Amino acid sequence: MQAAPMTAARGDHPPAILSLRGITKTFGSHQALRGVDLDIRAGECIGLIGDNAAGKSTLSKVMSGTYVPDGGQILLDGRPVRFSTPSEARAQKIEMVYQDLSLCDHVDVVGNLFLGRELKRGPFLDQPRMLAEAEKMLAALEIRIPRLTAKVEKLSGGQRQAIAIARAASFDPKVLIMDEPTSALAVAEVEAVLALINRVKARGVAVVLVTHRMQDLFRVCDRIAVMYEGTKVAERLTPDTNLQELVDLIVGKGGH
Amino acid sequence: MQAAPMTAARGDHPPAILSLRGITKTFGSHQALRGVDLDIRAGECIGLIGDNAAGKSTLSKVMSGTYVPDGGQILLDGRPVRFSTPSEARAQKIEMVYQDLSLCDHVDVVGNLFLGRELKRGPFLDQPRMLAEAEKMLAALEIRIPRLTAKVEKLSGGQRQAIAIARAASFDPKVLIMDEPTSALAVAEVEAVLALINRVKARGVAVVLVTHRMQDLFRVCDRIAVMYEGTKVAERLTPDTNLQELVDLIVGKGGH
Amino acid sequence: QEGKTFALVQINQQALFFNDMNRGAQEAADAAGATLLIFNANNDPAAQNSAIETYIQEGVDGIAVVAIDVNGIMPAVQQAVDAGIPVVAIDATLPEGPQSAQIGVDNAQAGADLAAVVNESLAEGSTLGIVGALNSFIQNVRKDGFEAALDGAKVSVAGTVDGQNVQDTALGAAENLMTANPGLTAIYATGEPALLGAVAAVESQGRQADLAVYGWDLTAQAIAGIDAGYVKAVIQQDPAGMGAAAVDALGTLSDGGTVEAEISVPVTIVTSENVDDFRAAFE
Amino acid sequence: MAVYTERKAGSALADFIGEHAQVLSIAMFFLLCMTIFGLSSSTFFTTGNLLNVLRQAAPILIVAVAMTLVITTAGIDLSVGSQVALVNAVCAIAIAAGLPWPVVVVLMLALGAAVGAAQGWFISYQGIPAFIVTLAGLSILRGFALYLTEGYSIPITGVPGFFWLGRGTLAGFPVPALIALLIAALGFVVMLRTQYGRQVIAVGSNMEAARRVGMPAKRVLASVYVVAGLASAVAGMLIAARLGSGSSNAAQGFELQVIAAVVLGGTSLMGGKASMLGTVLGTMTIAVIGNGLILLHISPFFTQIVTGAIILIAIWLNTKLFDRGFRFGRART
Amino acid sequence: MAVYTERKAGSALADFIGEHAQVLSIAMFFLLCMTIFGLSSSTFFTTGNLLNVLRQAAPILIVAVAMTLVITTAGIDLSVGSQVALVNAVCAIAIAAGLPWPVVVVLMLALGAAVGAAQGWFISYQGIPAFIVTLAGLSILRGFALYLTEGYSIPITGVPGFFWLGRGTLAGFPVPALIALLIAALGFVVMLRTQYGRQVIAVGSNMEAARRVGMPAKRVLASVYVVAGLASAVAGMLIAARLGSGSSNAAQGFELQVIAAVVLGGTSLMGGKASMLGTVLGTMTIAVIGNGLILLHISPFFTQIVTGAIILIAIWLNTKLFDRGFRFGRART
Ligand SMILES: Nc1ncnc2c1ncn2[C@@H]1O[C@H](COP(=O)(O)OP(=O)(O)OP(=O)(O)O)[C@@H](O)[C@H]1O
Ligand SMILES: Nc1ncnc2c1ncn2[C@@H]1O[C@H](COP(=O)(O)OP(=O)(O)OP(=O)(O)O)[C@@H](O)[C@H]1O
Ligand SMILES: [Mg+2]
Ligand SMILES: [Mg+2]
Repeated sequence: MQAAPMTAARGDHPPAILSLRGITKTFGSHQALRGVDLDIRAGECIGLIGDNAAGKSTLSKVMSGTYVPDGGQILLDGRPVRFSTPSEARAQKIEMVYQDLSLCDHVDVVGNLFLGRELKRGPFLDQPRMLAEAEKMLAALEIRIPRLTAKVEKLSGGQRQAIAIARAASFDPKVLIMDEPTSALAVAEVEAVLALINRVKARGVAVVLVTHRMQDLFRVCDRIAVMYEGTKVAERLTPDTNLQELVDLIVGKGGH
Repeated sequence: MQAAPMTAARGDHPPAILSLRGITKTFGSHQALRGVDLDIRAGECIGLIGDNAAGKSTLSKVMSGTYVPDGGQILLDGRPVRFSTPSEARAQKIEMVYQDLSLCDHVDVVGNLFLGRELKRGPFLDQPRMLAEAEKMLAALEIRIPRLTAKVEKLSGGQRQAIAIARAASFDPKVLIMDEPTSALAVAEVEAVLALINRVKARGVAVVLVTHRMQDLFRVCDRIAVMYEGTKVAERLTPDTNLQELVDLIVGKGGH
Repeated sequence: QEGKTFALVQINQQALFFNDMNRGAQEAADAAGATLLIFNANNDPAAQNSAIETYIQEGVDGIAVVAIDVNGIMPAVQQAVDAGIPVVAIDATLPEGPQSAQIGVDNAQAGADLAAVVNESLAEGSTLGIVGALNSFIQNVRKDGFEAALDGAKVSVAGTVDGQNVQDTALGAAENLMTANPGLTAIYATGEPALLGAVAAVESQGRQADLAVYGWDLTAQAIAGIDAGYVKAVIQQDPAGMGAAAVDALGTLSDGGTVEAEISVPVTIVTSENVDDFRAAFE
Repeated sequence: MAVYTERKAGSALADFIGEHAQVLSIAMFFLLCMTIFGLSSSTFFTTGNLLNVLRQAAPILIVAVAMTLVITTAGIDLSVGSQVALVNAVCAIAIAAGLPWPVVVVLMLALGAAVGAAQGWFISYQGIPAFIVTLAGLSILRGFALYLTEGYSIPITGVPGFFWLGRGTLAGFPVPALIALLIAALGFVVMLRTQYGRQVIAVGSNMEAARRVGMPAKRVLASVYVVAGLASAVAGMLIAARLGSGSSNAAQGFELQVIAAVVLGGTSLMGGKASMLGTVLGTMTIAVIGNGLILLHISPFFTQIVTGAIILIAIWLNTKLFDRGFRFGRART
Repeated sequence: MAVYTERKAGSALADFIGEHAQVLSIAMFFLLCMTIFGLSSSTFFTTGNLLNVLRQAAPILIVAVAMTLVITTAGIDLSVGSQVALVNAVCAIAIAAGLPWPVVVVLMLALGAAVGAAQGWFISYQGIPAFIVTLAGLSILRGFALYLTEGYSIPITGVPGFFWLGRGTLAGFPVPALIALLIAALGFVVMLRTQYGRQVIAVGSNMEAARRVGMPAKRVLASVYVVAGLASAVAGMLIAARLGSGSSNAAQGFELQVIAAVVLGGTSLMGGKASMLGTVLGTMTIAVIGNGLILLHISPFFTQIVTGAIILIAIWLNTKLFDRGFRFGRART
């Protein structure tokens, strides 16, 4: 089950596309992030793991511009940037699959796939072309959706998740952030997503994968960062670590 | 990783608590269930697996009274019953963890745990007692929630899921239906849920576990039912099957 | 009256009638060197009582009220009088009570007077439709007084529609009244918005030739209708006169004097003959 | 290498302020209004005037308490003004017909409950949006009142016991205000301390979840309209007792005042979030503004503008003062 | 042993009916009303009467089209009636002041847009609930109209071009009705076929998701109130042109009629679900009912009751006829 990831050779660091430095974020009186550093490199997949409520989702949302951090710096290709809305991050080709999926329930499958990036002919929406493209987008994920003009509110949990993944992956991202993208997917679909990650990595995309499925990490990730209570407590190259060490790191038994 | 489930010996069937016979359910023009038979036995955990949109959630909701099936019969201890609301099923001690969690975002953690079963002193809510009990309920799941009077809308995905599980498991159910209960949980919490399942099984509770995490099945389930496009295509005793067979059954390569 | 403060509790300010009354009262107060406070209840009866109670606390020297609910205003009137503040009523006729004077028009009588004009001018077998405002007590009195005095043998009432004291609602209602009764020969409008609506309906349906319009309260449009010939007669009240009379009465009362219990401010029935006297006010 | 540290526990004060931000800010705004009016008018702080304000606010407060329940279920009741008018008219007719007033009181409560139950049935069991049902109710019920009174006002005479309800005092305190405060206190306890209150919140927060945990969700949803009907009946009778008459014209625009008071108090129109204390403060703020503007001798042409603007400003401050409220307000700085 | 079969493909007709159930049922109800009125009154189907209904419905229809956008974003605009009154009054004042009427038309459109933009700013950028902002707007804007006109109704004279807009005909068809239908057609296309329409639906369905996919969510949310302001301006001018006067009294209760029409047409108050065709049918149903009841010589004391009851019944049928609508309606049989 443990296929070798298409990993960059050890020590051979491509430059970081996106760097986080000392990111902090507080909700009310609760410190969700307490100063996190992280580098995301082109053609590399970094796994982000940690206990529940460790702050993984919050960190991913900071990267995608959904949250504006309270403190710290974000560097894009070495230049400091400040995303005040997700659309600014999206303009830099940073795409994200949200843990809550962020679909519009009342819009149909095609519409959700092209949400915010509708194809147009003149002033009008180009429905036939979007429909045709949508089929291609979903084909890669092995998901079966009988009718692409059905509203997504009627779909099953896994189908909805597949749509969110297809949406983020299809528009040629430079950074692809996936927050527990496979949590509701069946076995074959999970395989398809892992294959997709390996494919986009090969194209030079930087991937951030938040997941609780440890076995998946070893199949696609090059590095793994472990979060604990709002801080990053460890970072490992995949070949240098093993399942047990990661589990220990997550629950706080990993200090040397 | 593959601990032996506390399984009833093969062939030794305890009587079914809940039996489904020929259940059908259609949404609009879409056949979600096309005649499903299933037996759920005391002290046994049955795994329900299948591709996305196979109808697992729909079937579980039929068992818990959330959906009224269009056709077919439900037998409780051999007597036909008809649940027209979830409260009727709950009165029969059938509890469910929903895939969408079904929490009230604006109510605090304690309130959600006791939702529909508030403890009272005279005409008033007994807040202190509920708070004390709530801590016990959550302790079993190893989940860290700093403040039990915080609104659940502010919690992370895994914390929310843990609350839903604690709510269903804590009121002495006879049948416990769990629809992908571990999808958002971290490793330690998953272990805790699996341990919980084995504990309640030992107490004679019938458990239905819907999951996409194949490895979990072998640790808690006694039997595994496979769904495909709204039908049950196979049922296996856990000792008689293996991962590969199940995966094949799910994707439709399992026909003899 | 120098330095005195009087309050005028008004129904609303959406009709010229009330605003003219306010203006007349204001001018009278200015002339007397008194302060006038005006409260607009926006059609809510309880708000009128609240305002009077507040003015009692403030210790004003006199209160004039145009009641929405003639019975419902009485407790507040009683309170004011108990507190030694004289009260006069304008327009809407209050029941027997401690108020010092009733100023205004006898709406039922004026309605009947107009009905007499209608009886005279319409031919045998005419049908008449009414554009009313059923939520207005005063206008209901005008309608009932009119209907009672109408010569039933000569003129039949085809129906009443509710313009709700809003001119565009009245317009739609009047149009519908006209299409519902193709043989309609006359319209009676019980107030300013109703008359405006009726006039506009006649204009937009081009029925100037075969419809006669009667109503209350002049406006520029109504005068144009009189000039055009299809508006036959309009009751014009003197709201400014009412307001002034009220302030004068309050002045006298607060000085310890007495006034007539009924202070009548006459109405004029405006027709093409005397319309010129009123033209200037609506230029 | 890995350094494990735990998060600091959140400050209890910050949590408290965060959770009660709306109530705190409307309380501050209320005090601000009081101060301004008190400074600008010598009459404002007289006992007579303050008791007046309380008496005048009573009907709004009573209905606002019930409306808080309705809005907490993510519903709305636009028909309360018409319900008040109907009860007001019917009550006067019944007393004029010679029925003893205590009987009339009971009958009116029954009428209010019945009207509320009918609306609740359509909303809850038939699944028609509350906005529409009560909009139709607004038209139908005032239509009935109009029909019964034929547009005239009906005097009530010779029932001192009944009048006492609307005008009397108890130990120097106006009776209607006492009734209103009693009802508000009851509402506060029900909302925060009873199972029914919890059910109302749950239904408003996630109706399907409430149903799934076995709550009688539809019954609860219908019940809040019955409560609104009862409250409207009480308010209608208090107004009748105060004015000594019944009329279909009563309580014009009442529903909007009530809803404004509730929302001003911090109850969310999206449901699930109630604040009874906020409702009381919101109502009193609106009542004080109405009273204060009269005392300040604002031109009547301006009162509508000023009242609207003050409400808008108050709510604006609500959202700014403690930086809450908007759906993704937190996401921005 | 395991037998694999695929599900049958869903019936396209059933899917179509399921998705357009509301429009179909309001269409049926509309035809039903037409039939009943046609049978009971010989006047109803006369050309004169039908054109009448169309002309009267025009202002409501125009604003209802805009309101459909607003409600689709899960918002509401209670101030449209006051906006109409303000434009109505200002327009008459401007023409009376001697401005050429085409200039006035442009100015009024700008006024409507500005008012809408102000409200949209509070709602979208300040995060105050639409209900409250527009409730304040309702009070403030009518207050302004009142202040400007001082209660006078201001006559408009000598602008035949302007009057033509409200009273004229084109090829026998009333001009206001033509304008309204044009706007409705535009609304239909915008909603279903343009990116803006898609953005409006997305914002109403899940505002945070719309923001996350990079849509200018706040701008879109604010824009629908600008559209409502523009539509109100057009309606206000049509009413002025028809009445030949402007007054602060215009369009009382207009907002509730408009909202009723939109909801009757199947647009959901929860947002995300729009039906322009339904809005047209809903508006025409309400207009036809108003006209028909007068033709049937129903006592005016009953019209409010009957109108409310018919609307309630129509919506009730909507939810029953094709078994849709309620949040967990599908869950029950
Ligand atoms: N309320 C509904 N309305 C319409 N269709 C529905 C509804 N609920 C489920 N469906 C359809 O029924 C089918 C089965 O859905 P279900 O949620 O039971 O799948 P599932 O097996 O739980 O899938 P997953 O593993 O993705 O959760 C899907 O095709 C879905 O689109
Ligand atoms: N919008 C918010 N308001 C208040 N608190 C929040 C908010 N979002 C997150 N938090 C808090 O921040 C902490 C981190 O949450 P986050 O969602 O980032 O966790 P996570 O690592 O993604 O967990 P999970 O694995 O369960 O998804 C949690 O304690 C949560 O309660
Ligand atoms: Mg997370
Ligand atoms: Mg499922």
